[in-house]
Amino acid sequence: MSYYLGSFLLIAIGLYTVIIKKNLIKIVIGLNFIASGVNLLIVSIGYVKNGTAPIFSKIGINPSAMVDPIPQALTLTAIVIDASELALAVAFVVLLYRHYGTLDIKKIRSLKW
Amino acid sequence: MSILDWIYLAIVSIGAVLAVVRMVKGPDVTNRVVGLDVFTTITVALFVFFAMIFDRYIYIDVALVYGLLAFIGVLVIARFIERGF
Amino acid sequence: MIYISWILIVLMLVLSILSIQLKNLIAAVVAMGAVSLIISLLFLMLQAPDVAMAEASIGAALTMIIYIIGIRETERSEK
Amino acid sequence: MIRKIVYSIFLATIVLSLVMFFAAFPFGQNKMSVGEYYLNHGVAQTGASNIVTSVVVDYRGFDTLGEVSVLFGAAAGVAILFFVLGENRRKRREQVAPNFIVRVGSRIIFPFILLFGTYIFIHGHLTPGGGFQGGAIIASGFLLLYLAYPGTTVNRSRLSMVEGLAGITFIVLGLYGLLMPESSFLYNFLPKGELNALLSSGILPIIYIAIGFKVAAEFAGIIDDMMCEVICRGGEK
Repeated sequence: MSYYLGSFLLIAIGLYTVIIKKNLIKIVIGLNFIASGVNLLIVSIGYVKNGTAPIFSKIGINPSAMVDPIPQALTLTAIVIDASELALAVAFVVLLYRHYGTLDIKKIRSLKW
Repeated sequence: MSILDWIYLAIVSIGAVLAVVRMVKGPDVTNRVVGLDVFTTITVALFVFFAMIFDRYIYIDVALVYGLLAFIGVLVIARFIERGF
Repeated sequence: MIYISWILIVLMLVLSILSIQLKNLIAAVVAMGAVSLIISLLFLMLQAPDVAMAEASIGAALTMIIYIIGIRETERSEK
Repeated sequence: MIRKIVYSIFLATIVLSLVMFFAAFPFGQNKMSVGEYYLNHGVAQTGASNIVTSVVVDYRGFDTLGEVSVLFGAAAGVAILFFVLGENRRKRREQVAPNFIVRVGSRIIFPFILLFGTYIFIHGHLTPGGGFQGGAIIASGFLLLYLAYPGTTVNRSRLSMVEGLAGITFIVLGLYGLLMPESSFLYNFLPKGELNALLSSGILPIIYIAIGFKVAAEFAGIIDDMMCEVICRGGEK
């Protein structure tokens, strides 16, 4: 239960950052928080009480006492993709800074709203 | 979990909380970086502890990853602060 | 075990709020590294060692260097 | 001020709807039936003792191929943004050389990081870990080299050759499965072996090793683009 609540609040904090903050690097940090919160939520859906990891490395381990492997497999690749697209986002931020000379999205003319 | 495990867990949790307090309070970046370093070391101990109480010793690989790589993150910020790269 | 998960989640939320409120961007990145560390611990407590190892190996050094290079090329603090 | 209040109400609505939605999925109860099936039959069908590996590489192997392509796209995007669109006219800042401890310590620990990354992706079907994690660890080792010896550069043509060979290995192994009697992409045609042995579970370790090389090469390329942008190549232009 605590995991659900923590991941909801982490997603909310990330959304707050993306909406309210003006600094572009802070916005990228907020996107990273949203991704982490969603990963935590998906893994915690697959948890089974008193379960163990889905690895048959020990003798006499029971498949019914294992957690669900599919959410883990989904998040495993999602984390690596997050890191690479974070690099892409930072590259965009650097180019925007070189073009406009500022990180404030209020001052970047075409992103004004 | 025996009583000894609970004592161990309490001591490690107090250490983690104190490191986070330093990261929240720390007036400068360098204080926060030292807080992160201490927190990483404590967390490696927590990883090994979880491997012990869950009775799956293959979890220790995760602690090895942090023990081998965590100093690189601190080194990045330290080199940046001293105008390294 | 439920107590330690509550402690870790409260620490995670405190560090994430700290990370978005700090004016100095390098300090914000340091706090974000600590959030990634705690999330990796939570993955291990949810019995997902593969995901915990992915988060550890990505979050320990790679995200840190990407953000720091972004800050190096731009500005060090949020005005 | 009014903006903050409006967005706070919006966020509260989102969190509330998430809470109401996830009240239908109680924490720590039963699994989905697909996961149940994979847990019961995964060892017999793929021969890997780590079920997460068999889901990532075998059952959902086609998704992993797409995901590796996304990774390639992101790495290529970083390179394009920095080298084609970017203007390389930033001046060099003054640098402080790394001290003795950092240089010698990184020279000692760098082979161990490479060894550990290799261990992680070779044993991907037995222990936690695999190609993605091992590749990230190896890329972190290259990052350490960049930090300790400024001016280091990796051979980009060799890097792209490693990356291409790894991708070709993945696709050729997948296409070879189409020639088998049960023709399907990524059909596991090698013998399964016995459980918990290093040479077991057919083509899974080979594919994970290929993924490890590919991820390591791509992250090393991203780091090379970002670290080396001015120092190594800025003068040439």
